[in-house]
Parts: sequence; structure tokens; C-alpha cells
Amino acid sequence: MLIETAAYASRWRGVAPTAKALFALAGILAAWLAQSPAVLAALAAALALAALLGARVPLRTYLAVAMPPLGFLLLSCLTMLVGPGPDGVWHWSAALLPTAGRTALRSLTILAALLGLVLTTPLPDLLNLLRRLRTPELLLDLMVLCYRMLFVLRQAWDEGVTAQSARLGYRGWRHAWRSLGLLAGQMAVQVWQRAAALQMAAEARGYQGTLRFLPAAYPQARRQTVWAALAGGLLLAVAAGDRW
Amino acid sequence: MSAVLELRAVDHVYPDGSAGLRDCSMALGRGRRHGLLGANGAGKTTVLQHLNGLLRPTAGQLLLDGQAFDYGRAGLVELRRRVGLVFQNPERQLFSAQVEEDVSFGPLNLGLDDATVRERVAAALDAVGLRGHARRAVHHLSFGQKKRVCIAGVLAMEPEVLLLDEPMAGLDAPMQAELAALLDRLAARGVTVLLSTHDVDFAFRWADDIHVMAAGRCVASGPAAQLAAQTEVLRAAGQHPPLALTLHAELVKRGVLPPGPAPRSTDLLLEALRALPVLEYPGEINV
Amino acid sequence: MSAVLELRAVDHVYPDGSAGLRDCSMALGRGRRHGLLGANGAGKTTVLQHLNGLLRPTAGQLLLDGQAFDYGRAGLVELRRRVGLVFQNPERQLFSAQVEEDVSFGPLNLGLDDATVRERVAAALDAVGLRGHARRAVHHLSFGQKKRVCIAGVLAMEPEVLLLDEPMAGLDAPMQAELAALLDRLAARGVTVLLSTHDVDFAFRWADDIHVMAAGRCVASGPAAQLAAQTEVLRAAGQHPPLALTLHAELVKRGVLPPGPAPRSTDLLLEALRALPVLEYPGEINV
Amino acid sequence: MEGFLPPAHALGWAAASLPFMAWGLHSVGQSLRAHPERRMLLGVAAAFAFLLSALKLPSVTGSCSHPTGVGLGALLFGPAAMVPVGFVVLLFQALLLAHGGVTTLGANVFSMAIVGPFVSYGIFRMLSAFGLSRSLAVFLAACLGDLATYVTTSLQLAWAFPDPVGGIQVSFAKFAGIFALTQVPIAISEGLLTVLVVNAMARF
Repeated sequence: MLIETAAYASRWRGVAPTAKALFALAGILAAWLAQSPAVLAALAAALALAALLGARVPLRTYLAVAMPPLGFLLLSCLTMLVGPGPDGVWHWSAALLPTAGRTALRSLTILAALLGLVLTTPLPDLLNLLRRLRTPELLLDLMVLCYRMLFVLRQAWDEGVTAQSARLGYRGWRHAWRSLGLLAGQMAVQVWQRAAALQMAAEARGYQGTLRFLPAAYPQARRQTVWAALAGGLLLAVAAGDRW
Repeated sequence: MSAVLELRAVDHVYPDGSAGLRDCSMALGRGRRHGLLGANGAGKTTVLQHLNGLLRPTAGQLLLDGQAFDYGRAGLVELRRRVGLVFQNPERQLFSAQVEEDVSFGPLNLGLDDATVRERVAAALDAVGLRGHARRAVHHLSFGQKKRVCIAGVLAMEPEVLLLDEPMAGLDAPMQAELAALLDRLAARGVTVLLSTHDVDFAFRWADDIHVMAAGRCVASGPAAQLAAQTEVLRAAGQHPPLALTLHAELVKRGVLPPGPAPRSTDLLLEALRALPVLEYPGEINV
Repeated sequence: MSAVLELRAVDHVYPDGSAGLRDCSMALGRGRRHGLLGANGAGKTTVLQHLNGLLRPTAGQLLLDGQAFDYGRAGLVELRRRVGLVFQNPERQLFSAQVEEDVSFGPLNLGLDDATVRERVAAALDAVGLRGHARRAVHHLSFGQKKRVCIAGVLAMEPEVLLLDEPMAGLDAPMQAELAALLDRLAARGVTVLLSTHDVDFAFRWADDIHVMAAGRCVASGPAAQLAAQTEVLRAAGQHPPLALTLHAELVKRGVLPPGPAPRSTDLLLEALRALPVLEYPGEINV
Repeated sequence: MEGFLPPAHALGWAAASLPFMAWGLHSVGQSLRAHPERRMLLGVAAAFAFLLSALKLPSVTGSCSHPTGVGLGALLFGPAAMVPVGFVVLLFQALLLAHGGVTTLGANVFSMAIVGPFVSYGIFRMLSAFGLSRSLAVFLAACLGDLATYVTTSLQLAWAFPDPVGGIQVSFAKFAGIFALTQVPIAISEGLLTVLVVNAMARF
């Protein structure tokens, strides 16, 4: 997972998640406020540059991560631009072009805001932020377990596929389906076994029914949050100026 | 020597009807290094899970400080505070993706305040040599490092007794030596350490006391040197006598080494051999 | 001696940029027992996965029967039919609920008819001594039995070369002896066997040829006795010389044992010692 | 897709999902009081669902979409549990893969964690009651649950971007038509995979 790797390696890894989230939120709100394509494009560029230059996210990573959503965006916008004409025949219609253009730019801006956050902040840091925002405990527990087990299960999955390949499990279409079904079934059974093992391990460490962890400390959080608020305010001001 | 934990005539039958333990008695002397020796399936893990209160005896009892243990909520919390258990497979006991977060899980469950928890996490990571890895993701660590995170997670609870299930499995020789040294440091600080193993040479080399298991029975317990000499008992449990002991006995019989207590490892035996004068004999002249 | 499989100057770089192999060359002589020796992380698994076509060299080449291997679809099918790979962890390579069902996975993928598959499954289960367990549920088996099911699953494809990744890990001494005997039987039938291990004593005792790896490099290859004597090479790879060899050398130096080739295991060394006359010395009179 | 919906729609769908979320959490919380160990189970199950959702199936080539795994989950744990589990999976897709999105989370939760599981579960119960074979019932449940998700998504998009001539109806036809190219094969694959998994599990 490219985002994951980039986040752990990011230069802004040590910046308080609150600050980074605040900046991303400001970016999203600004994208919703702004009207003109030029301002939206400027906002998107500012947010992307913050990640690329400020946090030094490698350009190659950035593009690789952005590519799939951009493909979806293109497809959706093209869909908006076809439609039945008065004669009932489908053809290109420019009627929705302004909407499609603005939607695409707004989408890009919000994507850039989000990428700026997730490419610099590992998920556990975001979960801590959600904890401080009083997310229901059950959801937090599910997220913590899901995140950890994701890697465990993925490794198990990859090893399973490798072991099946070694026994020619993927030599053809039918074989591949059969192998996948077997593997997924076996892994589904593992879900219960792994849950039982985790339960036991948790009890051995005095588990009281909730998964509690100590959040990391960010000594410079206050200063960083002020900076983020200022930068975010600037984005909002530009967007607001555009609207009114 | 007072026993901090004791199993007295414990039977355990699993829900599926299979017998895990049969009439098992075993006492853990305080502050000593214990080796729990047995073949795969002998019941070592079942014993460890009894000592930490994860399993309850079907018959017989668990004694803590010589008192019959009370399986109430408060009793279990205290037992798990005092007796830490490290499982064999790291992937099945680490819940949190970040090292220091996971290590903080146990101390937080003890109800300690944040500052104390932070101190303990730092100390535990120091103890296992992972101080610089506090903020790393667990899934980016090597197998040996994950294993040490598991140990840190238990150490941070500052247990009096540390139980480890097959801690050497999957580690190569240098990593094993490192882990043994860590456990020695803990024992020197007064922590009672019990580890399970199927390697009689390692048990003999490392442990003060050895407890032998076979087919769910606790066959024998005693100081390592004494127990290792009980060839019959070991054979009955499917174990060879330790190699260092056997070699030493043969060499003493043949007058190569002087009689006396056997060295605990083949390394020490080699040292003893190397201390002997080198003989010149005809065969060497030709070389 | 013709090599059935050969790596020639193979580099492998993983997608994350880490180097798995660097300029690794190694030839597997047909019908011999090969030990692939190295510490954790030395690249043993990476080599095994190259030999089975699961990984492709970034540079260099794989040779099958002395011919550069063609990574086309047909080539891969043939390679995996002829070269079977048993992974370390049984839990990761058993997918079916029932023993015989799992063993039939490979032969079915070969496109064999039902009768042949049935025969092969029976023969493979016979070979690993699990004939009576054909209809049992996999998750009711012990660790050692699961390991043997994995081997049966590969044997049922009747490979010419059998690769095993750390097959002895997690097995206790009797199970190791049993598995070694099974591998010896296979080798006697002409199967080329290569197993990876970090246990130099085991490699020296069991293998005909030893291949040493360190940090992704194939450091040395050669007949076991010859290679084990290269103390410098072994040390550079983080390995001790085999204990039997060291002990033998010390005992020869001190005139206890006659000079000559070293025994391959400490058991053989002990036999040699026991063949010596017992000396009576003053110390024993007091006993 | 992140940011694709206008703010009013994004917030509106979040508001629409909220009561279901509250109900799902409440229902799961109740069952956890009786079976505390199910907390771990749902966590691991969420990870498995995420894994399946990132899986590339052999028949689908060049598509940007994936099976959801929530149909399977709904059959195993009931639709109520799938609301929080589906939410976690969708949030992780947004944060770890940049699939879906945070601003569109409400809309996606509605289509994928509410409509999909309920349709799957309802169809499975109905077909089982009619005495259909398990495999066929599972296949149809997972497959139609997947299709229901995609129809809902198309409706959401159509409502947000009505065609200037034909209105929502035409716009829906457009979105549904285009996405059918990828979604119909995926729905069939998901149905097949779910059958294979359920059958394999039944053998353990």
C-alpha cells in the first residue's frame, strides 16, 4: 500500500495530526466555497504543492496514488457530457460542460486536500485524532483491530497465493477460481481462530473490554496547529473572496 | 525457597473432551530461571495458560504465594498484573499497529496514569533494545523484533513472573543468545522467568530449574544439573540427556577430563578441553 | 555430476527496492542431498522461490538441465511439476478441510485423471506415514503431522527436485529424526533434495553438499565435509563450525581420538569415544 | 470519488446514514454485552472484508472497482453489524487506497454498508424460505446485493447531476449504463466467490 509507506516515511510524520487535519479540512471547505474554475485550480495547486514541496512526498508516489481516482473522475465527467438530444439520439452535449468542469476541479481540490493528509499521516495517528474527537469506542476498536489485522491477513493471503502457485493452483482460469475459493474459505475460518487468539492475548494483558492505547505526544502541537490554522484560513479567505 | 506460583494436582480437560493436563504438580521458586521442557503436544502451553489464569483447572488448584488462588475478577486482575505471559506467535498477540501504542496496552489496563505508562513503555522498550523503534509500525518489523515487542508489552506491566511460550522458536543462534541475555538480566533483577522449550540442551544451559512434561503429565522437577542426570526420566519424556553432560561423562570416564560437575554447555566443555595441554603424536609429524 | 537446477549470477531486487539476492550462483547436483545454510534474512527463501519459478531473477539466469529456463507459461508449469517446494509454515499452505483433499490439490492441477490422482495421493500419504489419516480433518492434526501433509502434497506431484524451507523449524528431536529419515528415503529413490536451515550441525550431519548464504550472497558451495572445515567462510556467514568437527579436532589434538576424517554428528563422535577403553583413575575409587 | 458530490448531497447522505449507523452500533453493542469476544471477531472480519475489497478477481480485467465482501459479512453476522464494519472498510479505502472518499463517505456508507447488506440478507432469507439450494441462494444474495449497491450509487449520482434535458431519469440511465460495464461482471464474480467461500467454510 503506497499511501501507507509514504505516510511513515513523510517529513511531516512528526507534525501533530490535529494541525494536518485542520489544514485538510480547510482545503475541503474552501473547495466547497469557491466558484470560479481559476480559483479552484489555484487551490488544488496550492494543496498539491504543500504535499509535494512541504512534506516532500515523492512526485511518482503522488501520481501513482492519484491515478485510480482520476480515472474514475474522468469516466464520471464524460458520462455527464453525453445525453439524448431533442431528436432522441445520444450525442455529445455541452450543456453540462460548466458543471462537469467545476465538479472535476472541485473534486481535484478535495482529493489534493485528502492526499496531503493521508500521505503524511499514518493511519494510527488519524485514529488517535478520531479518539480525541470522541468517535464511538466500538468504531475505534474495530478500526484499530482492522488496521493491524489487515497486514497480518494480507501477508497470510500473499503467502497462500504463493504456496498455491507453487502447486500450479493458478495455471488456468478454472484452477484460479478454485484456488481462490479454497484460500478465501480457509482465511474466513482463520478469522474466528485469530479473533480467539487475540482475545486470549488481550486477557493475558489484563484486558477490561476496551482496547486502550496511549497516544503519541506532540510537543509542538500548539505551534503547529496555529500555523495550520493560518494557512487554512488563507485558503478559506481566497475561496470566500471568490464566492462573495 | 518459597514458590511464587504452584500447580497442585491439576487436571485440565478441554471443551472438546481431550485431556490437556493430568495430575500435574509444579512449583516455581521465586527469582529463579525455570525451563519447562517437553515434546510438542506435551502440555507446555496448557501449563503456561493455567499459571496466568487464562485456563482454570478442571481439578486440582493453582496457588499464588502459597494461597489457593481465587478466580474472582479482582483475583484475575492481580494475577495477570503479577504474572505476564508472552505467546509464541507475535501475529496473534499484537493488536496495535504502532510499537509504543501496543506496549502501552497492558499498563493502561492496570489503571496507571499516562505519565507512569509513558515511563514504563520507554523502560520496557529500552529493556528489549527497541527504544529507537517506538513510533514504527509493527508490520514493518522483522520477526525477531516483533517478538521483542511482545516481551516489552508484558514487561511494561512489571510482572514478578514472566512466562514465555517457546520464545526461541524461529530465532537463529545470535538472536537466541541475545534473548537469553535479556532474560538473564530480568532474572538478575529478581523476576521469576519460566520458558517452555523442546530443546534439552538449551534448557540445561540456561535454566536453574527444569520441569519436564510428557503427555500432559508433569513428570519431574528439579535443579537443572540434578535433573539432567536423570537419564531415565528424560528418556521417558522422549528427551536425550544434554549433550554437554553425556560428552563430559564419557571424557571423564576415559580420563581426559577430571571428574567434577559437568559444564552446562558444549561451549564450556570445549573451553575445558582447550585448557588441556596439546599432545604431540606421531600422526601429526606427517602433516 | 550434472546439475539439475542452477542459478547463475542471479540478482533479485524486491519491488520495495530491497535486495534479496546479489550475484548468487549455485548448482544442484542431481540426486544429492543439499543443505542451504544461512542466518535468518540471508536470502534462503528467496533462493528457493527462484528455483521453483515463483520469483524471477532481476539479473542472471536460472538453468534447468543446463538450459536457460524459459519463463513462458508452459515452462513454468513444467518447472513446478518437476521442482516441488514445501514452505515453512504449514498453516499457510494447507487450504482444504481434509487431508487427502489437500494432497490432491497439486496432482489435480497437473490435469491427471481421477484414478491416477487417487493413486498418487495414497502413495504420497504412505511415504510420509499418514496413510491412516487420509480422511481426517487437517485442523485436528498436530504440527508435525501438518508438516508431513504439506510434504505429501508436493510428493503427490512426483517432483524430481524437492525444496524444503526450514523443514526442521518447530519440530522436536524425534520428529526431526523422523523427517530426516523420510528425506533420506526420498534421496535414495533418486529425488534431489534441498533444504534450508540455520542449523550448521544439522546441515553437516545430513547433507551431501552444503551451500552457504549470507546477506543475499551465495558465499560458498561444496561437499559437506570439505565445506564444514572452512572455518573462515562459515564465520563470515555468522556460523560456527559444526560442533562434531570442533570437538573432534580438539580431541585429536589431545591424542584422545586418532586422526582421521571427523564424524558427521556428535552421536557418531560419542560412539567413537565409547569405543575407547575406560581408564581407571584414582578419583573413581572414592565413589 | 472524493469531492464529486456537491456539498448539500454529501452532507445529506451522511445525515441519512447516521440513524442506521446509530442503530447498527446499538445493535452490535447489545450483542457484545452478551458475547464480549465478538468485538475481536468483528475487527478481524472488517480486516478480511477490506482485504477482499482490495482483491483483483481473475475474470475482471482493467476495472477500477472491486468486490465488497459485505454480502458475505451480512450472511455471517447479520446486516446490522455490517453498518459499522462497512463504515470502517469504506473509511480505510478512502484513507489507505484513496478509493471512494471522505466527503462521499456518507453516500458510500448508504449504498454499500446499508443497502447492499440489507438486500443480500433479505434475499438470502427469502430464497432460503422458498427452499432454494444454499449455493444458489448465496450466489443470488451476494450478486444482487452488489447490484443494489451499484444501482444506489448511480441514483445518487443522477440525483446530484440531473441531465439538463431528460432530468434524473436520463442521467440515471447514463450512469447506470456506463458503470454496468464494470459492475455487472464484478457482481457475478462476487456472487461466485461468496459461494466458494461459504462452501469451503461449511467443510471445516
